[in-house]
Amino acid sequence: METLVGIVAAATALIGAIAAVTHRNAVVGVLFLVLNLVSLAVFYVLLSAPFIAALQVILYAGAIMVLFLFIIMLLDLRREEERESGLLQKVLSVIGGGVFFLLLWGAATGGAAPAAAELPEHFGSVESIAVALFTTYLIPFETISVLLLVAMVGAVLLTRKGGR
Amino acid sequence: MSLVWMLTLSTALFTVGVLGVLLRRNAIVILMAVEIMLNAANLALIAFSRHLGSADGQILAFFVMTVAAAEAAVGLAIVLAIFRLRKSVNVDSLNRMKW
Amino acid sequence: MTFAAVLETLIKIGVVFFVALTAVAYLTLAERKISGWIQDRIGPNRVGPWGLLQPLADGIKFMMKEEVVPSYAHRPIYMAAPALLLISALSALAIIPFGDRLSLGGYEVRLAIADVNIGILFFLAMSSVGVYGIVLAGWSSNNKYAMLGGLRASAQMISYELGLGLSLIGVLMVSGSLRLSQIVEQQGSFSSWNVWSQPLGFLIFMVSAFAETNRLPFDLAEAETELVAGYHTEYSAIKFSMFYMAEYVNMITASALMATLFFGGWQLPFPAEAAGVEGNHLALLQILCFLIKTGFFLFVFIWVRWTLPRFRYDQLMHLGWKVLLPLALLNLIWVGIGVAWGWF
Amino acid sequence: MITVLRFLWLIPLAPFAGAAIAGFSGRWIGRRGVGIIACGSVALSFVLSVVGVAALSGDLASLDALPGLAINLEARRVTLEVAEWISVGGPDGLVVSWSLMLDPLSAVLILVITGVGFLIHLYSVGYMAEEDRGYARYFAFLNLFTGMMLLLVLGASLPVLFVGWEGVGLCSYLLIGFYYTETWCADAGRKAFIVNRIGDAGFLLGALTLWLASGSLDLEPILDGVAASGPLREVALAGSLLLFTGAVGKSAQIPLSVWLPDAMAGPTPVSALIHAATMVTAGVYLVVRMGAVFVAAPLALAVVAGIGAATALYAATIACAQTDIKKVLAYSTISQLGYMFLGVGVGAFAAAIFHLITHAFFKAVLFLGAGSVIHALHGEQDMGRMGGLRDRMLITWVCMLAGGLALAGIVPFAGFWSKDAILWGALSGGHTFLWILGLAGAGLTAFYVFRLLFMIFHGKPRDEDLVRNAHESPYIMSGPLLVLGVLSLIGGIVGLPAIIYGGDWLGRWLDPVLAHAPAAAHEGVHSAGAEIGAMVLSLVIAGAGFMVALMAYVLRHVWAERLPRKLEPLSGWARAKYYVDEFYQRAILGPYLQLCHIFRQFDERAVDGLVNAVWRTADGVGHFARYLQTGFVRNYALFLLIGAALILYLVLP
Repeated sequence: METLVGIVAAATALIGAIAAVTHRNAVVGVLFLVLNLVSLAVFYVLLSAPFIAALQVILYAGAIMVLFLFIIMLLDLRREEERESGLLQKVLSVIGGGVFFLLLWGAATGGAAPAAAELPEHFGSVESIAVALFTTYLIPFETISVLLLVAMVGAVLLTRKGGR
Repeated sequence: MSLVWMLTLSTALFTVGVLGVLLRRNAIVILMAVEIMLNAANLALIAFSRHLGSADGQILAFFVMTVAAAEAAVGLAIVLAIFRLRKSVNVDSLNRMKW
Repeated sequence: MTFAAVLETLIKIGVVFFVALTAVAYLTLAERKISGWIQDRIGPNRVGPWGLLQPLADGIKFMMKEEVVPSYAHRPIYMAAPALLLISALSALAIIPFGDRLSLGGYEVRLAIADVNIGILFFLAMSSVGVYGIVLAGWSSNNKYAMLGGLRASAQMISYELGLGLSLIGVLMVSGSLRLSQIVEQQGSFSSWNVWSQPLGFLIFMVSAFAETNRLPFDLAEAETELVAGYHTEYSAIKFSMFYMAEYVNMITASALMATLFFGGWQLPFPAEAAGVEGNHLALLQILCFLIKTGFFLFVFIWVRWTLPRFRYDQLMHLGWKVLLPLALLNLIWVGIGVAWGWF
Repeated sequence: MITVLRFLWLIPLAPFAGAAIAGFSGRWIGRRGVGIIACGSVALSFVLSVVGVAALSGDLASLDALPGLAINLEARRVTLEVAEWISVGGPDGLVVSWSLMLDPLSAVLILVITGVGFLIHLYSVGYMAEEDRGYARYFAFLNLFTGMMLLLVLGASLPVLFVGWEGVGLCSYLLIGFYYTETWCADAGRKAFIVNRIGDAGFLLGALTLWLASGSLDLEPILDGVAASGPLREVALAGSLLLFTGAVGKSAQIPLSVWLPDAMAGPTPVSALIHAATMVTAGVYLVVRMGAVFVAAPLALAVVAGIGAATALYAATIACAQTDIKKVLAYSTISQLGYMFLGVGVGAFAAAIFHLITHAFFKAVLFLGAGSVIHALHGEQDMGRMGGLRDRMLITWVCMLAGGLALAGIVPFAGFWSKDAILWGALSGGHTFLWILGLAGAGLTAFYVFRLLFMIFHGKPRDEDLVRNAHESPYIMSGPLLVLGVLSLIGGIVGLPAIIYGGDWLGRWLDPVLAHAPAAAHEGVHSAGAEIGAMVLSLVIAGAGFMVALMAYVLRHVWAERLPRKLEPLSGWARAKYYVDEFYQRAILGPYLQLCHIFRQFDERAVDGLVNAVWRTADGVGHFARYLQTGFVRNYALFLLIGAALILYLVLP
């Protein structure tokens, strides 16, 4: 059952990603990306990370992608015709991408993976993550909050109309 | 659902993202491709986390998501500013910063 | 997962959906009746006794109407949007525990479709996915009223999700769990209902819930007088009814959550021993109790709708960001102090 | 009463606080507030000083139990450690504290500084009243100066002393350049600062020399240690001469005297306080304070005496030829400081301090009187245009007359006793030649001071328009003048010599501090008759100076008209200040500028050439490399990808 779900999720994730970057209509692209994100969330549940999965849906699908959608709608890019890329760029990109995939895949799967470890109790639960977040990773966590603040101020400043 | 399969999927998604950045001209789509790459990395992190039985990977994924949110906010704000200036989000129209 | 577990879940889904959708149908009637009562008129009274068959008639009418798709609409998205909205609304119902457990011939049934350990996060996730339905409906209609309505609605929902989430954290701090059944159990006695310890949190949650469901006084998205009907201007027939169903399902979810998070859920307001019932009788009593609480909040929803005027959009945003958000933080500090000192 | 000494730190703190308040909030508390704060803080400091000195003169033995206080009964010295400052190298390393020391010497000086300082603050309120800008700034600097001077005098270790030393230098710079919009004022400030820095370098080196030898920067171990034979005694000559360099700079002695006349660019009360009464005497204070070190090196004492006597005479001759009222007083100050150094050099420490005190009184009154005149004449400083002001400015005239008589050394004014004590010290110490120089200087002093008075107050106005509207200054200015005038008259009472049945209170008060002063030399003259004779002689010489001035400027005797012409080229040189500034300009600044020019050439040709070569190379390379920069983001991304793939390939096992 889980394998079946995994295969379906993998397929949708891949299809969603490919469609997201290739579809001419950016809105549809965003929707496919959401599909991809939600399938990845399914993966996270399967990989005992329900908290991250919920975050994936709330944060990524619920906030970031809506922001994308907003911007696309705001700019009304539906009719934007996209000219073709240069041929050299295209060929080199595809070749480079292919080589890169092979190399990365080789790097990721080539070495002998360590044996799968036993999962501790409450693995991936909100409590365990929260404890690690507020002890071991406290400083990165606080830094991230500063980063978010800076990004927010930056975004507000960048998008302010007129007077600067 | 072995680690190898997860990493394969992650690599594939990452490559899709890379190709998206390389081949598309729409700045928003490029940002979306970047998000795909980040997600591919997240998938790898979570797969490893599960495989090694350590929560660190999940926490890193959490951080990646937060950074992605910040990146999207600023990135889209930049796209918006560019659009106001150029009436276009085509990144190839932004080639003024050369010699 | 055993076959029995799958079957049990499927049955629970069926029952909940049946009850929820029926409730939706009769909520429309209730809304019209109550509004009639508030406005000192009669309300629907022609179909069936006291208009009781009116929802049925409405349903049939919706199904028989002609489907109109605007010619410049983005067809696939136009079709998918209401479904997306309704699906996310209905999914959110899955985590609500409507009773403790029922014993059916020795087989224990937990009275919630999915009592997952990230229950509240699931609710938030579903409500954020719901935004898509509205945005896409507005966008794909290719109509400026619809578009504006969609943008308004989504901005509103995103804004109020913050206040909603923050007011929830107070509850989570007290219960120490995201699992709804645990939150309910923690409010075992009448005096330990969360509403007593954090009335401010409840108020914020309620106001935010009103905004989340796009109900008056926050129905800016479909403000008839200025936007015709907002994001569903172009929709007709069954797709139009799906929007309405989603709205009412969201109301049910929100009411049920208010009851669950702040008013002890299915817990009786007095010790069960006092009632002198146990076993399945007790379970049924608890379900009844839950339904009464939820029903009360549904009534409040309708009551408010017909009582308060609509906000202006800037007022709405002001309320969300500059009033509710700081208040929610205040509530958080209050709860934090309370938890640290061991008051609740 | 005696526990008051624990609050010694309040004495310098009060003016510091005043400076902070006046400086930072002068805009809000208004001119009146600034005046009250500034005068009040110094007055407070004065009262505290009086109480502190009274406590010091009491029974010190009971103080031992108090924390932070160290008592040296023998030297009547109370040391208070306020806070730790520097602590390096563990317990055996260098430890410097903010510690203050009150002993009879510093007691005398804090009384003078705060007393005269307060009077001058009060006077300034009137003098600066018409100043539009910088009123609060002026008083903040003045207060800061007072605090720094007190720190200098009270400092119980060389670094603390040095902080005060530099602090007064800074305030001097700030106040000389008070009218900083005038280029020449700003230049004068810089000149003062730079010349002082030359001396300060000597001070620092001297302090470090003493530290190397003694292992401590505190005054007490150095002064006690130098008496015994040891490393400290061996460096005594070098250390004392280096310290003396600092004193020469601060007290404007030859060869670093050039800054003081220029320093008159500041407001006149500043000249009175800083450049006459207090700061410039810091050099004398330093030498007296470190007297034990100087005594350990007789050659150093001889150098001090020689430079002092030379400066006294040299500056007096210049003063005779100046026409600017403040310039005359400035050279007079240099000359009188020379007398003080002469006194120190011949071992008459108490006499030097005595002269320091009386000089503070009469020079302050002369400067303030001059300020009053300048104020009345709306900024005119040229004596050549004055005259006949006596009737219009009676109080000023009387006060300046008292100050002038004191300066000229006419009995019984304060200056007579103190100058005579110094001259007697020289004679009795066997330094007959120096004594003759001093006597000659005394005659010149009498001449120029009466020349000054006559030119301002007597005869007919040389510039009617200027003098017509002159009027007496307000009471807030004439009040301090009167007080200081009275002090000039009776100030000598503290040090009346035993020979005329005086108490020599000052000498006895200072005795514990000056125990190390050398005994009178054998070959000197010691008889009481000789002392009386020397007094009479100096009085006669002063009288002669007075007569010359009287004939030249009041009676207008014929030969007096011819005298300057007969003395050419000496008088011309004196008028031109012996071309010292010009000499420095040519002999030091010229070669220095030449050297700078050479370095500049090196910088422009060699260093810049190298830098230019770098950018030219980079520019040339970039000219070709820029074709790689297409301006298309996705090209860059492609390069990035290729690079990443390469790295992956390289790191793959």
